[in-house]
Amino acid sequence: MDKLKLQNIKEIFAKISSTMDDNKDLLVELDSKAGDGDLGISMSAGFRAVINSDAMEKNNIRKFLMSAGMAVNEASPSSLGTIIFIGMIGGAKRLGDIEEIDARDAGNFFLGSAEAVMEKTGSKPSEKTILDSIIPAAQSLINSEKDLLESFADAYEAARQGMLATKEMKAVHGRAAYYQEKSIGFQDGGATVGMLIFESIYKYLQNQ
Amino acid sequence: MDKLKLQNIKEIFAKISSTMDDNKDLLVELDSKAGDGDLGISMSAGFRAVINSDAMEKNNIRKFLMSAGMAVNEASPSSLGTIIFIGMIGGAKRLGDIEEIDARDAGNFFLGSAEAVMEKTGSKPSEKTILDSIIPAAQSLINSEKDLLESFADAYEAARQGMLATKEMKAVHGRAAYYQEKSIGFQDGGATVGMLIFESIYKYLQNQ
Amino acid sequence: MKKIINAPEDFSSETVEGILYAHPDRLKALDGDLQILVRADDVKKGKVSIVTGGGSGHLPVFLGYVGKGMLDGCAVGNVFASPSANKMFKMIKGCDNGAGVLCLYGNYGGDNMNFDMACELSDMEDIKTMQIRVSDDVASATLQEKKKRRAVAGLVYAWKIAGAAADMMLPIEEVAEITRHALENLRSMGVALTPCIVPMAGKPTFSIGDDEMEVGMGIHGEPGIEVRKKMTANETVRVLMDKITEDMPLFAGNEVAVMVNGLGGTPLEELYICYREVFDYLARIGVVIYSKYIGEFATSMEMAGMSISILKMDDRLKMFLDYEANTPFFTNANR
Amino acid sequence: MKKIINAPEDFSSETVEGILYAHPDRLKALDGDLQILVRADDVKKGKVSIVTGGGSGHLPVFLGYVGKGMLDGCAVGNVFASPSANKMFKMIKGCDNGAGVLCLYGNYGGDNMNFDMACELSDMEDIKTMQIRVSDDVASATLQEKKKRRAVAGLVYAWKIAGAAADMMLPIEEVAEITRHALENLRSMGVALTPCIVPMAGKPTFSIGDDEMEVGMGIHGEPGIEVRKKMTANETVRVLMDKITEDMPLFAGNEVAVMVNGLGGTPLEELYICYREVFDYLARIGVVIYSKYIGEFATSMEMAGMSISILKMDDRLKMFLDYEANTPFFTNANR
Ligand SMILES: Nc1ncnc2c1ncn2[C@@H]1O[C@H](COP(=O)(O)OP(=O)(O)O)[C@@H](O)[C@H]1O
Ligand SMILES: Nc1ncnc2c1ncn2[C@@H]1O[C@H](COP(=O)(O)OP(=O)(O)O)[C@@H](O)[C@H]1O
Ligand SMILES: [Mg+2]
Ligand SMILES: [Mg+2]
Ligand SMILES: [Mg+2]
Ligand SMILES: [Mg+2]
Repeated sequence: MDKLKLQNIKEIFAKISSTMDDNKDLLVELDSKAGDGDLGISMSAGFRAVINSDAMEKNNIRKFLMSAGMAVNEASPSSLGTIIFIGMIGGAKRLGDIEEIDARDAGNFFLGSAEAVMEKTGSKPSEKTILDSIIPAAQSLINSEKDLLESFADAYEAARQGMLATKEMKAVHGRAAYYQEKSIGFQDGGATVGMLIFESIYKYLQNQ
Repeated sequence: MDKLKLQNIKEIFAKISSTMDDNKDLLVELDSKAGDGDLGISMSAGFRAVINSDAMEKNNIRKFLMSAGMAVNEASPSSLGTIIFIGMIGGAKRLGDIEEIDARDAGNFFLGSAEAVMEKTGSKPSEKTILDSIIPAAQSLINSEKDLLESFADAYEAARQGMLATKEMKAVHGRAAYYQEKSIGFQDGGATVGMLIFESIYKYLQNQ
Repeated sequence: MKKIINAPEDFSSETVEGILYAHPDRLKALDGDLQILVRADDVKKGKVSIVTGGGSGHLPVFLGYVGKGMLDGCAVGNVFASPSANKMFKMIKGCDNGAGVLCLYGNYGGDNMNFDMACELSDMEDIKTMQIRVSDDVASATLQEKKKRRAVAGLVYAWKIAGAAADMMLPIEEVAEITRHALENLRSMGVALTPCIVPMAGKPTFSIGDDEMEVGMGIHGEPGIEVRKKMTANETVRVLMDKITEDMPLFAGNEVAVMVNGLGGTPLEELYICYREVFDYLARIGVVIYSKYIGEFATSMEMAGMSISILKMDDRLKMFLDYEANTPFFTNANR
Repeated sequence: MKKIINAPEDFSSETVEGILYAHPDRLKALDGDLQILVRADDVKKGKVSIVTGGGSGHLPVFLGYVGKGMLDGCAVGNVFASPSANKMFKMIKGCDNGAGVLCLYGNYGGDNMNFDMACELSDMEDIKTMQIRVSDDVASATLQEKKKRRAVAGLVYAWKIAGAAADMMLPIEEVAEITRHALENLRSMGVALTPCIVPMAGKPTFSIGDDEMEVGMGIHGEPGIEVRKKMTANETVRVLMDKITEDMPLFAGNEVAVMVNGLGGTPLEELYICYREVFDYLARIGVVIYSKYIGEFATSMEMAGMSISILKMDDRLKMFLDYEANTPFFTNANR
């Protein structure tokens, strides 16, 4: 497979949903270090809502991504749900009306997402957020010359490295910001969610 | 000494006040078994108020007892303070304008007190209250043929016996009534206060 | 002891001082005595006076209901302790308008005795008094022994009705009659989840397991009917409503006023969750809610728990219930 | 978890149902959606709409202020969680009277982002919106970074002023201008003695020693400035007032509105004990109290603690503050 069709994207969301379920406790734990500990519950609920929403009936990638974003926003009762929603709307706009997605398109989607989040919330890379895993992965996709599976293998690794790098960062946004210097040393929960999204896509592709 | 003058009575109240201070913890403990545990604090405050009140300036036994009763009522934030107040008003009325008190007069004072309490609150002997130590002591005084000191020695003993007898009784009044059968087995705090009043008078007389 | 207070012994007097600082146009201390609160606004000439008294620690009960269409005066005791007969007497005397004074208070030992004495003292000065004791708590004695029952949040309805009747310039006998009529149609019961701490004592009024609730608890921590494993809000409401309606049967078509009262430490959200089930419970038996109060009306400081009061309505009671009441702590202007 | 609730996941929706059962003449769910509450009574034609949104668990904040002279609508999230942008958008659309909609809400990450998105959606449908974020908590950031400050009970003053201005039929620009003017003159700060428990999480939001208080705590349990050994009420008030007046200096002759707000688990007595010291504190520096609110206005469920808000008054603000407000949870009819 070298391009993702609407059906693949829907299946990827199902995979992301089960990954979030599997990692609920880990996310709760990470978010408890310098947050309110709801991240696992929120992500699990948010992505499960997508696969139960009317997004699944859309017959166009852009529309699917937009209503999937709305579903996450509706169902996930915490900030990252809103941030993912903002990102999905921004990414979908960047994609426009497209029938299939290759690695570079996917990279553009994620970069568009990150840019929308940065524009709307004022966050930047290196501020210990989901951006720190998403942006390196998006860039890796955009620059990739490899096939789809290998491109996503690289992106997954880039996301993982970005996530690990958040350990050294000081939180500036959200509740974690209250902890200031004390937030240093802990891996960011949101960046972990970013990594898990790429892990899900890579594992989905492996099984095709 | 075979009669108590106003000055003696004032000194007796000082003695009662110090007895209540000394027995504060005991009274708190007894009242905690089937009540709210404030009896020690309440009695200590109530009788201390008497010796700091303008009752001490009265030059007539009846007036002294009446305003001492008011002082107890004002300063002791619990039921027994009010009951003692009712008793003291009733007892003082019974005494009328009298210059000196002998054992029989004292007995009449206490019986008048008890009757006022029974009339106003509907309580009767054997209902596990202060009446159970006061009434036997009052009767002992009224029937006594001995001198003042010995009469009060007997009254003190009668009060003590009456107090001990409350162990077997079931509470009908105040908070203890909520405990019903469970109140059996514990000595009543109010009856203990009655005994302590007679103990104070007896000890005062011994030192004269 | 997690309280925001100064010296425990100043708790009551500083509370009253704070209230007087805040509402000098509405309340005043008679002759500067912080234990005797009376209205500072204009009271109708020749009106029957409605007064009460009781311990501190129950705000808005007692003194929070002093104001237009409610109470004329209140004697304030220490935490959970009756004020003295002498304070009550001075308060009665200060409130008398010549039309008689109705002492309307909760049925508690100390308050009963002190009001008895205060009324005797008043009598000696030719002040006409009447006494009515509120006994709305169905959990505190059987129906046969109704007179032994203690008071809980139903007090507020008693003052509302009596206060309105007095403000309508009815004579004292009629004020007393309508008040007694209301009390016959009034029942309450509550549950407590946590104790509270009397500042001077410094320790909890009772102890209760983490997964238990005390059903039928009094507002000073008096034991209730039974300690039960924690129930859901709906179960709790049903237990209370069953007991209330067993005591005072309600039939389809009856109209009631409902109060869901928080004891101090229970969030307003939970009171509305309870009201939701009260509403459904009454709907199931065809009873119509004429009026409702949901909030904190009679508390035990920081105690967690709630009580339900039901006043069975008729056309006469409606008139008095709807009448304007306005105190710094209570108004029906937004009901 | 000592709560009177049913299933934890139903906490917010059952609260709203209870509120709708109780006040059907005042509030309604837009299209039956329990997350979108709007006024059910008559709203003046052509009036600017004032709306808000935020998580549950803060009653009377947020939805308790929907009513005459205050808010027109409120989007309701789960406990301590923002409602979605889509709910906000529907709420804005449902409240619009053609004169524009002012979104006036607390400065919290989730709410900010969702209101931004909701206003974009509104813009696409040609609904004019403006946004003002309330940042009254002096403990949450320095004066230089005032925009980063979160909101606490000062929200109520913001709605009071904006709601009055809108009800006086001022155009949206003027409503926004007077609201911003009020916010410039508004400061708050609080302390917490105990955490609260989010029903779904089932465990306390933070932990704190038995003899400690968290100074500067936010209403979701956000850390404050420091954890201190417990202070007396007077010391606590002085710490808060010092910090507030350092941020917004007050001078002899200034007039202020004061709110002493309970966080949910603190008895009203304690709030009056605190008010007593606020009064003395202001008297010492010659500042006059023009108006006061003492009670529970913005809570964190059963959290024990309190906050003080100070609004520096001028003649313009007085007019808006005194204007009639009447919601099922709030009225100034008895102040
Ligand atoms: N402005 C922002 N931009 C990007 N990511 C953010 C921003 N604010 C917070 N986050 C991410 O959100 C995560 C916390 O999400 P969540 O637990 O849903 O928030 P909360 O419970 O505080 O509402 C953080 O770990 C961080 O990665
Ligand atoms: N009606 C009554 N008549 C006589 N004594 C009473 C009566 N009611 C209570 N008592 C006495 O009062 C005592 C309790 O007093 P106290 O602790 O002051 O009461 P409370 O704290 O319940 O107000 C009881 O031990 C009992 O002896
Ligand atoms: Mg979180
Ligand atoms: Mg959260
Ligand atoms: Mg006692
Ligand atoms: Mg007591």
